[in-house]
Amino acid sequence: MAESKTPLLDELETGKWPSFVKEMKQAAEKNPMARDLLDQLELSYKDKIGHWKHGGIVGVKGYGSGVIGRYSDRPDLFPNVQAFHTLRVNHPTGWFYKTDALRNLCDVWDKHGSGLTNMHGSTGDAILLGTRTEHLQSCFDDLSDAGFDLGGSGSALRTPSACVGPGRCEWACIDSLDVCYNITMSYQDKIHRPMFPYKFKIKVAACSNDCVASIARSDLSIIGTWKGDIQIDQNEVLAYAPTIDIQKEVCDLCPTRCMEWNGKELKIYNEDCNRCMHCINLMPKALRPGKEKGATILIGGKAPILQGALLSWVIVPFMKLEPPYTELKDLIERIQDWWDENAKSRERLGELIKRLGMRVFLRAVGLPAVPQMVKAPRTNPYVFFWPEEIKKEVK
Amino acid sequence: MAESKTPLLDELETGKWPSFVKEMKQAAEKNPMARDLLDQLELSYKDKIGHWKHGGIVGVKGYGSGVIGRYSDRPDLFPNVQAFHTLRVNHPTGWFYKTDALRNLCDVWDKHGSGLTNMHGSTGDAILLGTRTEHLQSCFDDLSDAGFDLGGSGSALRTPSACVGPGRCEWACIDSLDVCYNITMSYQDKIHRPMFPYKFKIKVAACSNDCVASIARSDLSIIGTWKGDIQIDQNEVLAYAPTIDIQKEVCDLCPTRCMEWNGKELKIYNEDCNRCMHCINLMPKALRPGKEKGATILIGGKAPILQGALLSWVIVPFMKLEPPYTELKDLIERIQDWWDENAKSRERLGELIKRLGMRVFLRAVGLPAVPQMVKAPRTNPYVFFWPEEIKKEVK
Amino acid sequence: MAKTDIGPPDYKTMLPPVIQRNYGKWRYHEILKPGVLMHIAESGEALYTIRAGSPRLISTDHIREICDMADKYCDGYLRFTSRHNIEFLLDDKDKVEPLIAELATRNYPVGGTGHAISNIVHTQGWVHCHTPATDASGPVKALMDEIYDYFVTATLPNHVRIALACCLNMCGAVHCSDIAILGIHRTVPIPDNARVPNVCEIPSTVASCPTGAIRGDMKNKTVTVNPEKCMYCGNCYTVCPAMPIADPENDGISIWVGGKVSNARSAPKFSKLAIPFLPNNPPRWPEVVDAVKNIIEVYANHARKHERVGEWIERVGWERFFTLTGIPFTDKHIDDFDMATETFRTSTQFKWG
Amino acid sequence: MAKTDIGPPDYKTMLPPVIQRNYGKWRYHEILKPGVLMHIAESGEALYTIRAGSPRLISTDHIREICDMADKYCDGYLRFTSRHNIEFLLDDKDKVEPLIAELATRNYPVGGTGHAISNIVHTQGWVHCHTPATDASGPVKALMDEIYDYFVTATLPNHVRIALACCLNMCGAVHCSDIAILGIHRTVPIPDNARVPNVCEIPSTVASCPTGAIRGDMKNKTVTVNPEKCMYCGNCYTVCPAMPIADPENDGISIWVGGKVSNARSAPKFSKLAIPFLPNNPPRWPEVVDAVKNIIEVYANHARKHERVGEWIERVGWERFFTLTGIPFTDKHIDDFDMATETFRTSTQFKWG
Ligand code: SRM
Ligand code: SRM
Ligand code: SRM
Ligand code: SRM
Ligand code: SF4
Ligand code: SF4
Ligand code: SF4
Ligand code: SF4
Ligand code: SF4
Ligand code: SF4
Ligand code: SF4
Ligand code: SF4
Repeated sequence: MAESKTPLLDELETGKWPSFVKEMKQAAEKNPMARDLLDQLELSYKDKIGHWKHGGIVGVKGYGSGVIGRYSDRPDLFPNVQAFHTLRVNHPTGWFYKTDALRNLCDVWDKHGSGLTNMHGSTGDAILLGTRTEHLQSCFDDLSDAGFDLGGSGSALRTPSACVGPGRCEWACIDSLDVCYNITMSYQDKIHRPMFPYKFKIKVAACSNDCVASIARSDLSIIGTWKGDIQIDQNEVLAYAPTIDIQKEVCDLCPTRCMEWNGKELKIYNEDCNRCMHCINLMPKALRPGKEKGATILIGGKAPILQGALLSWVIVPFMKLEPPYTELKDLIERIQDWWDENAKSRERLGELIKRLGMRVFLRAVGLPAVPQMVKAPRTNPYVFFWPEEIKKEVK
Repeated sequence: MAESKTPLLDELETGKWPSFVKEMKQAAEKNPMARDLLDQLELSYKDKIGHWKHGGIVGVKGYGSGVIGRYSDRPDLFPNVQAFHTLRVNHPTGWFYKTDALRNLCDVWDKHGSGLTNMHGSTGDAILLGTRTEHLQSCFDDLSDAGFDLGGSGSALRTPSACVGPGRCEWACIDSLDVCYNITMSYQDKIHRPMFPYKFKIKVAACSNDCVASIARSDLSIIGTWKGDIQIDQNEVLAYAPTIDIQKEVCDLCPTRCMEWNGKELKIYNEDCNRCMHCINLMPKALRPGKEKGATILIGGKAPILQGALLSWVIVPFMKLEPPYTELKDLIERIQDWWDENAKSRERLGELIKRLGMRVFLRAVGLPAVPQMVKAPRTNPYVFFWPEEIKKEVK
Repeated sequence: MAKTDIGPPDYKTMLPPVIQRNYGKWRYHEILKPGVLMHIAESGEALYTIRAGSPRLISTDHIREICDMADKYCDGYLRFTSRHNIEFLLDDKDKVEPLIAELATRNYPVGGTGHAISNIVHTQGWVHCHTPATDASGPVKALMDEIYDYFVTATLPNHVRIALACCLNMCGAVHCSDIAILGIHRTVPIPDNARVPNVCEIPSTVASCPTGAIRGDMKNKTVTVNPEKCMYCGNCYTVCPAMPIADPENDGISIWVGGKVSNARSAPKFSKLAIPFLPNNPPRWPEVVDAVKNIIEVYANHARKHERVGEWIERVGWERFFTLTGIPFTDKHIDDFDMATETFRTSTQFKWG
Repeated sequence: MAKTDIGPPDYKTMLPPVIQRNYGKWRYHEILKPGVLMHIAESGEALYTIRAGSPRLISTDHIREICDMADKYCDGYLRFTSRHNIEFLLDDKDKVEPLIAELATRNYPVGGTGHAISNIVHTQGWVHCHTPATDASGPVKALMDEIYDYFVTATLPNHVRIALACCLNMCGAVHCSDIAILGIHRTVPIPDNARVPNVCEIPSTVASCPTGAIRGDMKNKTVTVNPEKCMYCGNCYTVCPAMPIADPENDGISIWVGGKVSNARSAPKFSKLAIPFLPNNPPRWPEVVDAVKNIIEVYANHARKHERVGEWIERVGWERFFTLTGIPFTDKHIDDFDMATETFRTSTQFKWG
């Protein structure tokens, strides 16, 4: 047997966890792009450095986004990945697939690209990993015929994503899938034709467990919640008692300590509950969210570049969410308009608000200040007053 | 009876709380400066505005600090307060007085000033409230003869102050009075001759109850603490049980929840205790600080101007404090030297560290980084490495 | 010429003999009743402290009156506290009640210990400073008159520390008080272009502004203020006297709550904005007095034993605080200075009110 | 020409019939065993989910293999999770075990549910990106091989979410993970003065630097970097390709801990720095794998049931975390970016270690 060209990567074929190297080798068997990708990666493992150049601008007709350009810095050694662009394909909301749809996707990709994918990218797209410039348009055409479209990239609305929500989860307070799909369909233009100051991400979680990490990873987070009392089935509470130490595991870990358990009955002081989900998580048969359901809207979340990471901030404590989601979409548009008008290039929404002040933002988009927006009021005395609050100057 | 010249202030002579207006009137009876002060204050009450001009630079021979210059903006109406400067007199540490000393102070002040004082100013000085420029030197001379000296003002070390500590308090972990007095005497020059970038305040509290608010109000806070186990007298614990609900009032309020009470014995998991003082405060007969005593040193506290208020930060978790306090004073001097060399004009120590980074400060003053310095490690990935930590650049 | 740098009198010479004998050897204390502390030393000796309220701004005659009483009951020893109360120090138990009786005849309030409201730390105000946005002694007197009972009793959940500062310099160090009363300006300083060139240094004036609202106008040797960026802190006026900021109609008082200094139970914390603005209404500042009283009453009725104001609010939530006190929440409560984002709610955990 | 803006396929057409029938009407769920969820609808119908691990970087043939199984056992329905696992969706209980058996023969790990370690969210690394300081798929594979048992069981105090991002852009959004693995550069980018004038816009390059380390050099139409101010974030390189920052000897990995996203019990929190630097040591990054395993083991041994990593650390204190893990604390752990002072300890409340 010939000596392996990829001795370092070969070591990652062993071990119990599924191996991406096996995947690459599988693809490499029939695809020269995949073969060169594997070999270039081996070189990176040897050199401890990436071998890609800064991406150039490539794309498909009519779109400004959806493709990430990429070129090898060693085309001499790896000519098949000289150009190796990825396509971001918008996933069906909730990442649900029928196998026929998936197979179609695979066929298109074997025809046009490396045969390698990421299922999925961390924004949520199905990532088709690498093809030549000249394949981009035809690949897109075939994707479109197969019923797929590209996701966002660049200074655009990025592919929104949602937790599985009502598709499978008993805790869904909103229809995360429908909201996400509705937004996705309503804003196709914003996804495909970058016209914002920078990227804009939306994620929808149907309860505050936030299984789609929306609070950390989106400029606009929509998270399901409820008003009113947690619904209790006392018999089911009792049924959990043999397996769960209700006092210790439930009551003592309730962040607001608003629960009392006497061995027979569970009492919740609902006015103190902050709807953290913990008790419900532990006893799904016994406890259910309150009956009046809606969403908390938060904005500003993002990764650390430029000014440090931000978690999203509450701007609407409670909004009913029912199709056609007019109130939500009006708000999104007011927010994006204001951001668009005021942001510098490459300034995310959260950074803009940080720069101009929540006060200015709230007034601009017409939202009232409420205490739910803050952990605590300001500590510094650097308070601005609006001109109309001041008596005509007399000094 | 003639109509009062001070109808507004007169209203503050009534009511149960002792009246400063009565005090002013009492002084006004024999002192024209006090009389004009009263009348000018009445005008302020009428106009809702102060009537003092920005202070000028006045002082006594050889000193740059200790006097706050002040001039009326209506010398036409109130000629006796045309110039009305206050002297800041360094209080005996702990604000202890023998009456003879106090009487001497009063005599000097009746001779030279308005006869009005603040006992004390919020930095801790005995404030002699207002005299004419020409009285300053003679007043100082008489004060000096009476055994008093001026406190700090301007860009100087300010009058250090201390809680009553071992003078009366069973919880004193350090000799706050002696430390404070020692510092005061050692640094007379720094107090009287402003040569810093800005003010520098030191306050000493002998335990973490911090009865002198050092953590909020001083650039350098010295706060007593201990190592080792809280000393428990179980009989005295039992004796408190009828009057204090030990479970609820003590154990449940312990911030680290490191206490257990079974109705008979109190158990403290001392390795988890953060020495907050709460349990000791509630049961002084039963609980006492551990035996190994010392101080935590914190720096940077200040009011909001310029960049927002700061509470002091831990820089030395534990330092033994025994006369002549060499380790402490060496540290203070290293800190002040570094500040002096690096600060802009009017930049407090905390602001300088904020600007240059704790990392740079620690290295400059030779302190090791320890986890006690932070609530939590950094969340942003903007980490600097020192040149010696980097392999010779190879790119 | 007088001696310089002699420093303050040695405190050791000011300590009553009972303290000298038991210095650093105290065993425990009890609060015998409001304003009366008993400290027992390891030796068994007792020190009695009678704490009396003071307006802080006092005349020499008043000090002499205090001295008279200290001579009569305390062998001439007394002290002041870090909150400006007077403490009479006795070792003779039999003199405690007579002293209290004499203090009563002279209208000295005795109290301020334990779960009480002690003296209000405060500042100069219109009495002696050049930057105040309100008076200090006046609002303090008006308020203490109304909450006097909380000084002479100890009925609150924990002690309540109130402080007042007449401008943002915060000489009263109000920033960590249970309840803080802070004088604020609300209009932009107006540079006096005639005087600026003579009395001010342009670069330091520009640098004095926390929000970068001041620009140098080198041609005219003066400065200009951007009214959009100015939040009326007055720091430019401290640095440059030719930029007056006081404005009788718009100056006033803001109220802050929930700060603390001690490390007991919870860590020290800053006070947070409760009421952005109340008017200056001398001589008794009724709006301010009412607002503070309301906060105290709501705290007294809702906090648990030993909870400081800030600890209570953090347990029930700021949403609840605004509901319970009836104080309106406004956009001014939301921080917009440099670390504002740290105060924004980054969680779906909140209460409805 | 192909249709544009058709959007993704309608998810409703992808839902298995049992979901269509019970959409939004689920009553409760149980984890039958690691990797196997049973959701019961109000109608009484059951949905079974078998969760299988995936390397995420997969070939079309692999996808077809998954489809084959989904066709065989699930009527052709499956989904992927937000952490890139594969979920087979069944309504026929009898097919659950056969599917699991087939997955086993094909070496698909089944697990990742409940108090387990699920898949590692990660990024492109050397496979496809231009700014990585490390690889993504390699360290993930190396680590998952070693902590495999935590995927296929559920024995931890709570679930542990691990994420990896190969540069500070943090596409893996690692900033709120129980354990975050983050590629970092450690040397200053070197502007290629020949290329900068052609490929970079000077003002946006200058603006790209979070710490203001970059100055425009207008004369030479290039930029200079102040090495004292640069903390190697690489953002300038993102904006200006002529400022390469990668450095094989000094690039590597930092480890962050204690973040979370859910609002359960405690609010979402950022991960905090645990280990500032570990070397890139392909193909198996042993230092990184060991460091992460150590943290997991210490957590597993010390945390209480239901405590996430960050909740455990906050209860015992960061002092204790460093003691227990044996990780050295350095000046790099102390924040020195713009809101650093918020992280400094402003209290005497701390533990000795
Ligand atoms: C493919 C993907 C990583 C992956 O392997 O999954 C990715 C890859 C890149 N991201 Fe990302 N980001 C991806 C999700 C994210 C996320 C996670 C998320 O969306 O939930 C984040 C953090 C959340 C956020 O947006 O704040 C993220 C934060 C960034 C940033 C920093 C943005 C910021 O404001 O902090 C950059 C830098 C930039 O935009 O120039 C960036 C830039 C990039 C670029 C385009 C590199 C660049 O500088 O131009 C990468 C292209 C890699 C390549 O060659 O394919 N990527 N990026 C993810 C998108 C796949 C998808 O569409 O599903
Ligand atoms: C399938 C998935 C949603 C999706 O649309 O894809 C999902 C599904 C469920 N999550 Fe989740 N979560 C999923 C990602 C998340 C995430 C996001 C992430 O990991 O990036 C989070 C936030 C993580 C964080 O806080 O850092 C998340 C935090 C939770 C929690 C809160 C746990 C906690 O104590 O903090 C629960 C409640 C619980 O487990 O008791 C939960 C509970 C659940 C339940 C039990 C909900 C239900 O009744 O169906 C589901 C099965 C959980 C399980 O795996 O044991 N899910 N869940 C995601 C599976 C990812 C995976 O492959 O492992
Ligand atoms: C007299 C006193 C208030 C009082 O009535 O008790 C006082 C009065 C003044 N302070 Fe103060 N400060 C006084 C304690 C404080 C404190 C409290 C403390 O020391 O514990 C603080 C807050 C703590 C701190 O230093 O951060 C304080 C923070 C300021 C500041 C803001 C400094 C800062 O860096 O934030 C200024 C402004 C300045 O320095 O220009 C200031 C400035 C002033 C000036 C000198 C006005 C000025 O701008 O020049 C005031 C003179 C008033 C007058 O006419 O007499 N004063 N000042 C206190 C000193 C008496 C004494 O020596 O005992
Ligand atoms: C006399 C004085 C020290 C001095 O050197 O002057 C003092 C004396 C005592 N303090 Fe204090 N504290 C004094 C100012 C303070 C301050 C500073 C301040 O108010 O500006 C604080 C921090 C306030 C804060 O946290 O905002 C302070 C926080 C405490 C605490 C912590 C209370 C808490 O639960 O937060 C205790 C413990 C207690 O009361 O149980 C305490 C306890 C004590 C004890 C019981 C100590 C002892 O055993 O002697 C003393 C009698 C307390 C009482 O009044 O009930 N002392 N004490 C100060 C009296 C001021 C006054 O006239 O009212
Ligand atoms: S976020 Fe809530 S509703 Fe959505 S899948 Fe997770 S637990 Fe279910
Ligand atoms: S949801 Fe959270 S806060 Fe509400 S009762 Fe349950 S555990 Fe407590
Ligand atoms: S700080 Fe501590 S030692 Fe000093 S007086 Fe207060 S309680 Fe006593
Ligand atoms: S000092 Fe504080 S932390 Fe320590 S045991 Fe007592 S109450 Fe608990
Ligand atoms: S707070 Fe302001 S106005 Fe009041 S004394 Fe201090 S500097 Fe003067
Ligand atoms: S008042 Fe304050 S904010 Fe306004 S210009 Fe002056 S320094 Fe700047
Ligand atoms: S984290 Fe950085 S290196 Fe990794 S894919 Fe994202 S941009 Fe590229
Ligand atoms: S790497 Fe980051 S810190 Fe360094 S110069 Fe570039 S942008 Fe600035």
